[in-house]
Amino acid sequence: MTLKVTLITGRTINQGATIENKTSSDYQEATAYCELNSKEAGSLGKPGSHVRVKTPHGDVVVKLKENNGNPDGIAFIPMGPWANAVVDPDTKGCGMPGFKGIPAEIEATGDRILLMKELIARYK
Amino acid sequence: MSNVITDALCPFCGCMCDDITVVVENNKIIEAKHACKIGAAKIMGHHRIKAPMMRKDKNADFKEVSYDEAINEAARMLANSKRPLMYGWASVLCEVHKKGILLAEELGAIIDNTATVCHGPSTLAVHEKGLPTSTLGQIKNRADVVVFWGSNPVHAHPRHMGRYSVFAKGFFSEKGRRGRKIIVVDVRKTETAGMADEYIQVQQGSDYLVISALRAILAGQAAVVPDTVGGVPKEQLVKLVDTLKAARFGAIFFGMGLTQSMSRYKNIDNAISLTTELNSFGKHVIMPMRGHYNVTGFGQVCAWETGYATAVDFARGAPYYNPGETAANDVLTRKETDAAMIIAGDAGAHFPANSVRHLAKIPVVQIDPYWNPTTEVANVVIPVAICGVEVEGTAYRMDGVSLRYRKMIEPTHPTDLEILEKITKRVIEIRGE
Amino acid sequence: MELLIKNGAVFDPANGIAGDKTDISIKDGKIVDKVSSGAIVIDAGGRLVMPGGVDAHSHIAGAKVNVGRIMRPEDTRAGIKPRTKITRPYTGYTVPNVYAMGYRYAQMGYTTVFEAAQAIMKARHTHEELEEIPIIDKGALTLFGSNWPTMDYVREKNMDKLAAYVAWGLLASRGFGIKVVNPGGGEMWGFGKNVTGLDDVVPNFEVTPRDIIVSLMKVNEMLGLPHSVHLHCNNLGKPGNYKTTLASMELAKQVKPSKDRQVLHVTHVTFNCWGGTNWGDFESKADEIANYLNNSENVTTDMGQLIFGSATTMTADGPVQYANAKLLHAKWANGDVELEDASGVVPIFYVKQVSIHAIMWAMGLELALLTKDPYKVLLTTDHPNGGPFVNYPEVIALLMSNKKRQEEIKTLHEAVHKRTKIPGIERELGFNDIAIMTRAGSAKVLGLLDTKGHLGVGADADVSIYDIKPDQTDPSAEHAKIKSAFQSAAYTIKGGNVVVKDGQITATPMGRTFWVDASVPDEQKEIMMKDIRMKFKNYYSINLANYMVQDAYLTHPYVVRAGVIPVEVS
Amino acid sequence: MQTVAIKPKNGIKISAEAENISPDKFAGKSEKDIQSLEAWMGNQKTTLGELFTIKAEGTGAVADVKVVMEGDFSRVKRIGEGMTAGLVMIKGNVDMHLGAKMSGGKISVSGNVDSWAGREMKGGELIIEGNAGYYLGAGYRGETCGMRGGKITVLGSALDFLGEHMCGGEIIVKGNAGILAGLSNNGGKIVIEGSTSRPGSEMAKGTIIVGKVDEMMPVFKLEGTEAVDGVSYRKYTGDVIVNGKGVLYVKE
Repeated sequence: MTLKVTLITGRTINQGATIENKTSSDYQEATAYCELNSKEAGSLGKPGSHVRVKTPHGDVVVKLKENNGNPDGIAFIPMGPWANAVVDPDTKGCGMPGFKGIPAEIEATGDRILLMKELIARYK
Repeated sequence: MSNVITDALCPFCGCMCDDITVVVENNKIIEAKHACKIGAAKIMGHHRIKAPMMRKDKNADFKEVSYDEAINEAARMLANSKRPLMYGWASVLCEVHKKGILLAEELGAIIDNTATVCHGPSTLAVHEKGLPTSTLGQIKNRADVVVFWGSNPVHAHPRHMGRYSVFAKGFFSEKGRRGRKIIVVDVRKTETAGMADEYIQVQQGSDYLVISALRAILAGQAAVVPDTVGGVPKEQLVKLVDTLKAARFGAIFFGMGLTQSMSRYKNIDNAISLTTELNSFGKHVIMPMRGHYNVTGFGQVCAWETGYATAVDFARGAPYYNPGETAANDVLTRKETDAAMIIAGDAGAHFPANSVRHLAKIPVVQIDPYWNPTTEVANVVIPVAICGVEVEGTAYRMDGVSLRYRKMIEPTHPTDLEILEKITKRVIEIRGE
Repeated sequence: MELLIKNGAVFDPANGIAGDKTDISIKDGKIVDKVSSGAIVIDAGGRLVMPGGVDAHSHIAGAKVNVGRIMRPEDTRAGIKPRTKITRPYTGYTVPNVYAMGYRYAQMGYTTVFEAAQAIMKARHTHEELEEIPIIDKGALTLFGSNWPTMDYVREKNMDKLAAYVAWGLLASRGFGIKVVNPGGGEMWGFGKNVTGLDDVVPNFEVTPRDIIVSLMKVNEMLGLPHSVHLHCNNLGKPGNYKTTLASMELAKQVKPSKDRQVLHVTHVTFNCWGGTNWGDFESKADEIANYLNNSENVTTDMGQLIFGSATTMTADGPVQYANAKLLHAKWANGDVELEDASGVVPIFYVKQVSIHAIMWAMGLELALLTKDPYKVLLTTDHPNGGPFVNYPEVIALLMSNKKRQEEIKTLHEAVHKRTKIPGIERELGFNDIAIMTRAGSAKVLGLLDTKGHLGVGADADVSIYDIKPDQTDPSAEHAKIKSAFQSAAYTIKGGNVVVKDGQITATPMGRTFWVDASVPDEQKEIMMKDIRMKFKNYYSINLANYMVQDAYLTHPYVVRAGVIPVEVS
Repeated sequence: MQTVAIKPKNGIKISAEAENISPDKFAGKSEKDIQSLEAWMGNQKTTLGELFTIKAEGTGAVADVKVVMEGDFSRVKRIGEGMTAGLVMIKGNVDMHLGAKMSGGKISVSGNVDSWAGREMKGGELIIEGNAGYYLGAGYRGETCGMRGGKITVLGSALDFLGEHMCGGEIIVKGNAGILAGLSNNGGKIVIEGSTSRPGSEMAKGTIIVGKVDEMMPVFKLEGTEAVDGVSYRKYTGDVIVNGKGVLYVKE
């Protein structure tokens, strides 16, 4: 099934603690995931399973996580290269791309999560 | 040999905690007392890029080269550029910013800092409405109502609440947390929201409407406000206005929840007006929760040197400023940039894929201590010492208070300052040829 | 290097020279008796020669100036000039960048400028900017009027501790003197309140503005500081405030000066010589202030002249800025500093046809023209509050030409006739008066007359030459020529270097930063520091170890020594 | 009468700044003089002649100058900046700041224009047959006034912040507009025939007429219905926060 959500991206403490160590698996662990509340996450799979997040600007595979602070229809990915694979590049006349409030679709996938290097290699 | 440095400053976030005790043994930091998880991770350090590296083909592996070789190539790439971009500057000291701006002038470059994807919109709002604010100590000593709007200090500024805003005790606030009402406004219930006295959940993207509704209620015009605004019931808004009006000293801290959502800087513009209007009742201040420790410092240096806080275009020899036109992602999205220097900021990780795709197509120089996604799209990589740990100098806290960082250990790499000076010298030579 | 300026019509009031053809010899950055035949000769050709200009009150650096820049990109774009081989880019009009700040002062023949207010906690920022202002010598006055230690010691009537705190605060901020802004009001603004007069009691600290002003004047003289207390009066920006100003000036009688200068400098009088009770009956009482000055010897002032057009108001007087922003519906920046003071920044546009603005325009001029002794009224615009400093030549021309004033008055709101005395004032100042108001007087008020503001042997070789032949010019009639000559010096010589020629920057040497190192007995300091340590432990948001401005921020310091001396207090 | 025909020479990738493309700058100048007028491309100083093929015929006062541009100008900024009279006709798309600060004359564009078209416009007319970007007829950062006079017509749609800080003049959009149209309107007239969202925030004076509002600002007082040119509109006044006297009409 495909879940339609509004995607936001942002800081977390683990993202911060690994930010100067972006080649590490800790960084991937800290940033390559998508949070939904347990009800919505449950409709896609078990926590830890993989999901594909698709927006008009790209798609990315990340790990599914539960966070019941999220209301229905809100998905959260920590800021970083995985999140930025799908954010809105339009700076809206003021220099700031759309890192929050992006309409997105999420579905379960068997695909693996790309390593940071592989993710960036897609842009070359 | 062991050495203890007290009152050291943490070079991670805009809190710039200045009470860190660092224990050094044989030029290695073995302990960072009082630091939070994020700060300690930065201070304690980890894998560094060992030596300068270069490659022509971005799909090829890097080859280690000498600093002189890397500097020459960096200078050549930048000097040949018609539309160079110099981006980053968040995790270096003000002394480096000055050298960067001078090089931008020499090159006719655009210089922009990480605020462009962080609190850049806050600056745009300041152009519109000013900024009623104060130093953090005012809040610690006086605040009885504190609002976190679209900001999550538990994660992003872990010691903010303890040192300045929530638990801190002061002259007029001897009860600390017990004497303060904490309100969190956000689109999801964050850990910070979990600690608040009141949590107000706003529908994503509706902050602007909610702030306007609060202002209307404050102006005695509650009658025009609909029953629900941005997902918030009117009663809750009226109650919030009552709480704010009754405050002796109120403080609003805002974060990316406002700067990055729909309406962008207009959310902050509106929140600043709300703060100004609240000053008819009690004392109220508002402050952006600045991310990197010295992102504020770049804005300060850039403002006193160029008149503009960031996103300055030197193409025509005189500063020109217009985010939406001259900010990093504007020129990358338009594919105008034909060479880039990324320094002390990670465009590869923190810019939208669309911008990184363009960086992957043009010559890129990276100056940074660490291997990160920008390295993956770079042609020349110049590793440097870590400012604030291995290099002393100035930074500006989120409230604009400047402090001097101590050197904790001896650097193993040249400093950003030295590298920029050498690139500048070389650029002048090339241009003169 | 040696330099000889020949055939100048020299105005050097401190040395009694008023237009005489006098040669000026310069060696190693100083004025000397004579130079060798190898000296470079500048032939002034009968043109006007003065000591380099000295500005005792201008907002050129620090937190609030930068807030002004950040909130006003529309101002930054107003003064753009691209970089050249010698100069960095100029930007801004009311809030220029650091480079334009130095270049434009030098281009007007000014060589020394003092920033009028810095909070200790933000002094590092002030010095970062001062370090980047090219050419001119500079310094900064430090705010003491609402600091918690100040108020504690005033309440305790402990002048020894207060003196120790001031001395330490000057060291911490590398400041030059005591600035007092709306004393007590800065603390009260912490909760959005203000004092309304000299005798209001500041809650929790139980002191009055009167106590604060008098105590700081006492310790200023105890410490023998070069400058006096520099006061921005209470009630600034409120109709009727001239009474508060006069009452504050009265306080100067309670303290005897330790040096040959005033004990109180009351600044930017344009903003505090206001009569009336509201905006409807608003009128000028500059004549009352001038009258007071004519009958007293221990108070000096500066004009804070209003200039029509764009200005940016910036002051540590937080409450007045909030009131301004509300009145003008303008953007408002506020920047309170914990335990120390307040501040605010608000843009304004002064309009000739607005009665209040027209009356304010008259106030500065009335003050300067009705006060007999030009040593008592310095020429300032309280840059950029009354208007940017680049308009000093306009002010000079207005002071020297009644014709120009009358022409201007015709274009102003009619209130200028009824609510000011300016239309009937015929006095026209001469070059000597101007040299006092912009050089000798400023240097004397600052306590720097040994090296600044004159051209006698031993003075710093700061000289300006203007393209006017005083004996062939009638400033009254040729006011446009006067203005244009003062806008663009034929030569500015700073520390013996030619930095401006024909109005263009020719060199950008780094100037020095003046600060005062005042000593107090160690035991006195140690007792005071116990209190300070408590303040940091409990109230400041930073540690004491990170508070004081380090040497790194003054690469070209000039230290003036002072210290506790016996002082007679009546 | 003086006619100047301009075509781009090569594909321009890095934006050129060509504020010298203006009847005021061309009037009375020879073809050669026009070709040698300054232009910039990135940090390179160049001339109009280097960037464009320019043919000029005749001579005349500013009001008699007709500039005819054909081709892709989507990377050419500041065309017609500050012009006071004359005519600029563009067949193609243009970049940012078209007709900024213009006080007279007329510019017409057959294609799309990027952001800040008609920025701080004081008079004259701007006709855009395609779409407009952000900040149409708005101000510069920090200024209190955007457009003060003149008329802008967009046959297509416009993006966010249309007419921000407008102090006078008129903007007509036949299609839709982005969010916050007429923000801080202080006396201008804005007509959006299609839809917009959050119009009229902080509006103190002026009029905004819209076909459809996706999201209303919670700061307007409904005054009833009123017919404008025979069409029935809901009439609102506000923004109540600033005690605004602005009028917002929304089609029923």
